[in-house]
Order: sequence, then C-alpha cells, then structure tokens
Amino acid sequence: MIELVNVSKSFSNGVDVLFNISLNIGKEEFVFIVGPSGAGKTTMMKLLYREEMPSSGKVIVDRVNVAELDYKQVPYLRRNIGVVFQDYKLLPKRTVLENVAFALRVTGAPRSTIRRKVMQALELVGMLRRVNAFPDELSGGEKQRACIARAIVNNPPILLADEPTGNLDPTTSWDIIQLLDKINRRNTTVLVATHNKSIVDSMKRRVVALENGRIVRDQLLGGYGV
Amino acid sequence: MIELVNVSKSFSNGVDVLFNISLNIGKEEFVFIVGPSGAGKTTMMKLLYREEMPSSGKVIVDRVNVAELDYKQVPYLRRNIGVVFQDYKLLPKRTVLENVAFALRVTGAPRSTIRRKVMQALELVGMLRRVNAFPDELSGGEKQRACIARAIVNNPPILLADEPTGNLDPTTSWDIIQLLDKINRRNTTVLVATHNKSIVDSMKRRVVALENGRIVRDQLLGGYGV
Amino acid sequence: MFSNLEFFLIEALRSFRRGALMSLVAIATISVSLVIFGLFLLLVINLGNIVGTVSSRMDIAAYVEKDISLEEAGELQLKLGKLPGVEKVEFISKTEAWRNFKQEFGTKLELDDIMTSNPLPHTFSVKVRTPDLLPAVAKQVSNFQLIDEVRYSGKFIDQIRTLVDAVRLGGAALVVLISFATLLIVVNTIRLTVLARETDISIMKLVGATDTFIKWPFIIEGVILGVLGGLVSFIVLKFSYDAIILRVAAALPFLPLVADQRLLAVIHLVMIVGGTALGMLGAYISVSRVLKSEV
Amino acid sequence: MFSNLEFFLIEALRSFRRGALMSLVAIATISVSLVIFGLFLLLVINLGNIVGTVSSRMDIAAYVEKDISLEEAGELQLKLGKLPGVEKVEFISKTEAWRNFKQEFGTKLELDDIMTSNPLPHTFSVKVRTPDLLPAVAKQVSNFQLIDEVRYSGKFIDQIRTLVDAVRLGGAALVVLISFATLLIVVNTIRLTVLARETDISIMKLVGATDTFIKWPFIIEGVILGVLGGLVSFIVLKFSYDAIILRVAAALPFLPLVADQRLLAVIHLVMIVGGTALGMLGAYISVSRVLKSEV
Ligand SMILES: Nc1ncnc2c1ncn2[C@@H]1O[C@H](COP(=O)(O)OP(=O)(O)OP(=O)(O)O)[C@@H](O)[C@H]1O
Ligand SMILES: Nc1ncnc2c1ncn2[C@@H]1O[C@H](COP(=O)(O)OP(=O)(O)OP(=O)(O)O)[C@@H](O)[C@H]1O
Ligand SMILES: [Mg+2]
Ligand SMILES: [Mg+2]
Repeated sequence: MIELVNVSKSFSNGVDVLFNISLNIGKEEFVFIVGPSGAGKTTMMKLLYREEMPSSGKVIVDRVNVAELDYKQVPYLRRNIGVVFQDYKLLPKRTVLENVAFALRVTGAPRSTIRRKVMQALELVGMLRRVNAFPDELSGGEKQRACIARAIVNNPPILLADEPTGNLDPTTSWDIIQLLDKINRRNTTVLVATHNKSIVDSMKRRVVALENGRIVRDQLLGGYGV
Repeated sequence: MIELVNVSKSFSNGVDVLFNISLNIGKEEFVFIVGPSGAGKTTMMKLLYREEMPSSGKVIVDRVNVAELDYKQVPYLRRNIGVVFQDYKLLPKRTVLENVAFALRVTGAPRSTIRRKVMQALELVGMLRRVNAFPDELSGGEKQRACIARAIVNNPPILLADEPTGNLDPTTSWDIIQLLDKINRRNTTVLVATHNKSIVDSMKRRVVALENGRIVRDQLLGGYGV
Repeated sequence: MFSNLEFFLIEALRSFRRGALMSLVAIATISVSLVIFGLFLLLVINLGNIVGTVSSRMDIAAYVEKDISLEEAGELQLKLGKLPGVEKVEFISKTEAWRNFKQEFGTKLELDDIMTSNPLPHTFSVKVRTPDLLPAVAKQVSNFQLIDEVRYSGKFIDQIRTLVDAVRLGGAALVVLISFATLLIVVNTIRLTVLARETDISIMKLVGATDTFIKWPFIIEGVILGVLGGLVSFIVLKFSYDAIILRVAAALPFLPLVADQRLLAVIHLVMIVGGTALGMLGAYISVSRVLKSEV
Repeated sequence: MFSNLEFFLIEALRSFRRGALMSLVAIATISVSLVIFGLFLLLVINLGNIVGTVSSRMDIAAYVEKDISLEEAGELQLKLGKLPGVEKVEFISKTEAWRNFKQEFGTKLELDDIMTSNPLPHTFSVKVRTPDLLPAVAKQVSNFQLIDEVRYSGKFIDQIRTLVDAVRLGGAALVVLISFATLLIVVNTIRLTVLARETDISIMKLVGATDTFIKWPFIIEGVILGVLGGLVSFIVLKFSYDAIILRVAAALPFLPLVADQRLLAVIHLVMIVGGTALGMLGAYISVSRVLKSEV
C-alpha cells in the first residue's frame, strides 16, 4: 500500500531531515513510527499526502508515485488518506461539527449521510458533548479528538495519526488506540507516530524507529525501546 | 504563593467548567495537576495569569487578588508567571530566538543580557541547533521546547507548564521534568498539568486531581492514579 | 458543481458573519471608493453637459440688408431651420435690432436726433447643434441669395470647441483612471480579507478540498461584499446627488445639471453591478493567488 | 519608552518585511486613494482658478460724454486706478470706440454717409480684483465729476459670482468629502492588516507585553506604510500633473492652469504628510481596538 524507495528530504533552507529511507507497508498493517523529537516522523508522513515533496527517491501510495502526481489529482489522494495532524489544523471559525463535516463535504457526499457519519465519528472519540463548540473553546484533548474524528469520518483506506494521544489522559489514549486498532481490522492501513511508550509496548505491533532521519529499527511485534 | 478560594468558572456560552475549587500552594512547591481530558486543568491555570476571570471566588497570586487587578497591572502579573502553553502560542513570523527574546524584551531588559539569557534557556531545552528557525519549520517537540524556553527565560517566581511533554519522546520528557525540578529547587513555584503517568508516578510530588471541574484528590507525594 | 451551490452560499454567508468586523471594514472601503467613483462620473458628465450647453449657445448671425417682408423672412427662417445641423433659427428684424441697440447705448446718445434712419440690417440668429458644425452651417447659410453676410466669432468658438474637447477627453481619461483606482482599491481590500485566511485555505487543501471547492465560497463572499458595498454607495450617492441638484437648481438656475432619471439609473446600476463584479474579481484573483502559493 | 525606540523600529521593519505581500497591497491601496485625493484637490483648485480668472475679466464701463483732452483722460485714468479694489483701468477714446463700432457693423453700413459726427462717448474700462467688488467700485467711479454714466452687466456678474461661489463651496465640500473618504480607505486598509494579526497581539499580551509596547511597532509600521503610500502617490501625481499642464498649455493656452511651484509643493507635502498621519492614525485606532477586545 505504501512504499518508500531511497527517499531523502532536505528543506529549501538547507536542513536535511530524511536520509535514504526505504520502507514497505502492506494494506493490512498497523505500524508505529517512533523516535526522538525532531527525528523526521512528521516529515515522513507529510511526504505520503504530499504536503512535502521528496528531494529524491520514490514515494508510492496505492501504486501511484505521489511525487509525480498531477496537481489536480492531489485532493483525491488526500481524500484517501485520513490524517490526524500533530497540531490538529482545525478551522478556527467552524464548530467541531462543521470541521468534521468539512472532510466529507469536499467529497460531495449527500447532506443526509454527512450528518449521520459525522455524529458517528464524534461519538467514537467521545466528543458528542461538544459538537457545537469552536476550536478556541476546546481543551487540548478535545481538539485532538475532533481532529481524529475528522480523519476517520471518511473511512479512508489509509490513516496517518501523528502523535494522536499527546494531549489525552491514559484512559482516553487507550480508547483512541483501540479505535485505531478496530479501524485497522476493517482493512485500513494505519500509521501512528507516537512517543507513548506504554501504548507501543502493550500493542505489540510493527515498530519503525527513526533517528536523525534514518531508519534505525524495523521490527514486527516490537516495543518502544530496543 | 497561590491560593484559590471557592473558585467557580462558567463560560459565557453556559459551559460550567470549575466548581467551587479551593487550593493553596506554597512558594516552594512542585505540584502536578492531573485529570482526564476536559477536566478543567488548563482553565484553572488560565485563571492564575488572568487569561480568564473566575465567575466567583478569589484567585490570589503572591498576595494579590488577580480578579480585582487593575487592567494596567496585568502585564506585570504575567511577567511573574512563566507559562508553557498547551498550544505553544509561538509568534508565527518570528524565529525561535526572537520568540524567546520577546518575553525578555517586554520587561525592558538590556540587549546584552537578553541574548545571553535566551541562549542559556535554549540550551537548557536542547534547542540551540534550531535558534533561527520559524515555528512553521519546527517539529512538534521542538515547538514545545521553544515554548518552555520562553517560559523560563525570565526566571519567573511562578512557572505553569500545561502538558509540557505531550509531544516529546520519553528521554527528552524526562530531561524537561528534571529541568522543571531544578527550577523549582531555585525557589520557583511550579505547576505542571500532565497526562504522563510514568513521570508523575516516579517524581513523587504533590498531585492535585481534577475531574469534571472538581478537585477529587490532593495528595502529597502522590501518583497519577489513586 | 451546482449541487454544491447551496452549500457554497451557506459557507460564504457563514464566513461573512463570523468575520463580521473584517467584512464591515471591507464594505466600508468598497462603498467609499465607489461613491468617489460615482461622484467623479457625475461631475464629469455634468461638466461635459455644461460646456456642451454653453457651446451650443454659440450662434451664427446672418444679416439681410434688403428690406424684406415678414412673409419672406418667415419663409427664409423655415428654410434655414431645415439645414442639417441647425437647431433653431430666430429672426430679429432691423427694427428690433435698432431698438436693442438704442437700449444699449441710447439713453446717453440722442441717436434719433443724429440718425434719421435705422442703419442696422435684419438678422437671423442660427443655433447649431454642436459647435464643430459652425463653419459648415455658416457656409451653407451664406449660400442663400438673400443673405448678405454671415458672422460667427470664429476664434472664440475655436477656443470653446477645444475646451469642450479637452473637458470630454480629460473627463474620459479621469473616469478611466478613477475606474482603475476603484478597481484596485476594491480588489486590494478583498485581497486583504483573503490573505488573512491563508491558514484556513491551506487546511482545506490538506483535508482534500479541490481548488474549485475552496474558491467558490470566497468568490460568493466577494460578491456579497461587492453587492453590499455597491448598495451602500448607491444609496449615499443617490441621496447626496438629489440634494445637490435641488440646491444648485435653486442657487444657479442657469446651470444645466443632468437630472435625467434614466441616465442616473444607469449610473447607479453601473455602481452596483461594478461593485459586484469587482468583489467577485477581487476574490477570484486573491484566492487563486493564495491557492497557488499553498501546497 | 525611548530606550525602546530602536527596538520598535526594528520590530516594525521586520513585520513589514515578513508580511511583504500584505504590506504591498496596503501601500498600493493607500497610494491609489491619495492619488485620487491629489487629483481632486488639483482639479478643484484649477476650477476655482479658472472661474476666478474668468470673473476677474468682468469690467466696469465708465462713459465720459464731454470732449476731454488726452491729458485729462490720463489723469482720470490714474485716479481711477488708485481706487481700492481696482486692478487695471483702460482708456478707450471715442474715436477708438467709433472705429471698433464701425468694424463690427461698418462694412455693410455706410455709417459715415449717414452720420456726420461720432455719436459715441469716451470709455474707461475698469477691471476690479474680484467680482464682488463690482458694485462698490462702480459707485465710487460714478462719483467722479467727469463720469456721466457707469455700467456693468449686473445680472451676468451676479450669475458669475454665484457660480464662482458655488464652485468654491462645492470644491471645498468635495475636498472635505474626498479627504474623509481617503482617511477612511487608508485607515481601513491598515485596520485590515492589523486585524490579520489579532492572534499575534493576543500572544504578546499573554507573555507580559503592555499595550504601549505592543502598539508602537504597529504604529511605526502604519507610518511606514503611510510614508511609502504617500511617496508613491506623490511621484505619480507630480509626473502626471506636469504632463497634463504641458499638454493643456499647448492645446488650450487661454486656460489659466495652476503651475505655481510653491502651491504644488504644498500639495505634495500635504499628500506625504497626510499619508503618514493617516497611516499612524489607522494603526493607532486599529491596534487600540484589537487590544481592547483581547484579554
Ligand atoms: N519546513 C521546514 N523547514 C525546515 N526544517 C524543517 C521544516 N519542517 C521540519 N523541519 C525540521 O526537520 C526535522 C524533523 O522534523 P519532524 O517534524 O519530521 O520531526 P518529528 O520526528 O515529527 O519530531 P516530533 O516528535 O518533535 O514531532 C526537525 O529538526 C525540524 O526542525
Ligand atoms: N472558551 C471556552 N468556552 C467554552 N468552553 C470552554 C472554553 N474553554 C474551555 N472550555 C471547556 O471547558 C472544559 C475544560 O477545559 P480545559 O481546557 O480546562 O480542560 P483540560 O483539563 O485542560 O483538558 P485537556 O487535558 O484536554 O487539555 C472543556 O470541556 C472545554 O471544552
Ligand atoms: Mg512530529
Ligand atoms: Mg488542557
């Protein structure tokens, strides 16, 4: 489903972030990306939905080389990849409901199904109570959950979750990870970048460890540390 | 140093967040605030530096009732309280260096001391490598560390850290907590709101647990759970 | 596309409402620049009109020395009136002319004592439609047998004609310039409101919105801003111009101000339609720019 | 306060540079509205000037019937010239007047055949400084013993005077209106750039900045935008006006356009200073508003 071949990334201001990354992730997989702050986890994910372009190498998502994708096709790629952004990226002047609905609206989904699916997704992340709140009126964890709801509302074949539990208490974190796991079992490829040691250790899934832009470990049934 | 007396907080749109909170924190203390997402941790901290006003009750910081403070005095209150915001609140068009320096500039500190203190603070959080980057060019953890550097650069007598390790790997998290501990030993009152169970458990400090806007536990030498 | 129209409309209205202060500031700016535009337009039209009227008052004097009967005079007047370019022909008999002359100089000169007979000729005063027709008409008039001499103040008319041309040209240039300026101000104002939402736009792109999908609500919002700006300026201009012509008509009744309701309606329409078009254009340009600069 | 000036300046320059697109858009808008303002000002000044010149050409005719010597005439001319409000006095002897008259009507009338003596009086043509002085001066002129009759075209002068007053008043009103409009546009433009940085302002407050500390860089930035907008508009206006008067002087040499370099310098100064002041004012108002609305 996802294939990185000798991918390197340097930013225009000369910062080198990824060095010769190669990685192959199958359709049914659930992968944790771990590594210290600044290792390049977020950057690697950004390559997949083309928020960033690789400096060299191939980024293949669902048999398509993302870097060579026509500009017009990018929105359709992105609709197939649900993303939980590390910094949420909620639209500030829209309520939680509208934010989540937006991801469905862009696909042209009919109004009736939108409302049903949005409420479902918000229920899954435990946010029914705050549907009409604006992002400014949410706690950190609530924003994070709204963002998760938006990422999954569309049932995308690929789900990228960048530090999805950074602002959640252990119980809620655990619920969210269970949710991601359930989604994975419904045939969705799931990538989770996280620093949450206890979750990685107890899930026993494939772990890819980045350090200074290089893959230093790729382990099935791995843990957070070595 | 900090005293809350029967504090309640409802937002103007009718959401009740804090109910009759009373709390007394001494000058030398290091306190963890824990509780599920949406419990009211951030709101409680906002009352201390007057980002929010209490609906009722007294909020006393350094013998002054914050709610009755003259508008002109608020900046001086805030200079005495270093805050690590949960959402960082870095100025987007300024580099890391400028962001941290800003907290000193507002106090009218001389240029020479500013540079020295800023570099010191950035070194403490391990951000010397990225001093000239803009917030947009930082990883999640780097933003968080820049925000921590800004909060401590001024050596404020009170330090509020709202989820300061949410985007940091366990090693860096631990370094940051050690740093906060060191700052506390230099006679600074430190409040840390966090979901990081392992840190709270191993630090063995005073723990205040919030749930649905009420203090459900206040324990010296406590842990994350009961 | 069109199934989304309702949604886009709702979107536009919402963002309009939620960014109320910015929207109001934008509308105020648009209204103000449209009012200036309208005032300029009316000023130029009126100037053209005034100069036009003044110049149309220029006439040709055709003298007949032979004593002619009233009948003959009437006949000639009719013929002259039928010449192309002629607006009006007046007949001033030599008696009348003499009376006028005496009125001008008479009180102090005992003219009747000095002169036994009236020395002045009969005069036809020929008004032409536009001053540039003067030479041609004068030539035709002089071709009539009865007419002995034709006069018009050539140099003065030339000056007036140049002035009229200059005012018309200058006015047109000014209108073009002000249109351009208005366009710039309106487009820029809307661009500022769009630039303020760059972050929103980048988020929309990241969650899979196509450029078209993002554009429409902005364009509709631009149209709303433009329409409201146009309406406000229309109201301001209408009432102030009505007040102005009333006052001017009272104070300077001889000044020919434009009060043709149909022309005014057209100008007002231009302002509303112009505001709308500019709002749309401004939004389109700005949002396209921002979209291109985003990932 | 002033120890911070350097810092504020650097801050302002930085935010100006980093928000380059917005700044450019703002400067463009400000320039455009100032150019319109300047054009309007020049238009009104020139209109006033033209009407003023035209009306100053109105004169009083004073008739002397008695035959006077050239010496007497010269003396009288001198005395008339010394009356307050009088600009220029011309003497047209009866012979000259008769020659003019004959030139006007003469070719076709054998006047000399009819009249043995010149029936016209000597005439002094008295020009006054402003048309409203006409009645007073006329009265004084008529008090001279030698003068038999004094004439000026009262009704026409009244109309001209009303017109001059109207143009002056209307011009002043227009200038006030356009000044106000320019003010609104500039202030609003800057307000839009400030509104776009509400978040920045709230963050600054949260890390302990006083309102004054936040305000200054914005005000300096407003001044920079205003100065640059003013300079651009000054350059545009200077060159276009120079081009216009050259062309008009060639095409309509009789039109008295204002080319007084000192007056123009004042207008240009007004634009630059005005731009600066408006930039400052706009920034001050907007940032104060935002500051008040923030925590
Ligand atoms: N736009 C950019 N321009 C320049 N450097 C960048 C940019 N974005 C990221 N970087 C740098 O690239 C490195 C990797 O960033 P990335 O966000 O991928 O880290 P990460 O692994 O997600 O870290 P974290 O766990 O802290 O979120 C960081 O040092 C960061 O400063
Ligand atoms: N401005 C606001 N208006 C309305 N409700 C608000 C506002 N700010 C916060 N709330 C609500 O108050 C409750 C407590 O929020 P708070 O941010 O204090 O939670 P928290 O304990 O910090 O949670 P987290 O761990 O997720 O950050 C939440 O339900 C939140 O939605
Ligand atoms: Mg990251
Ligand atoms: Mg919080």
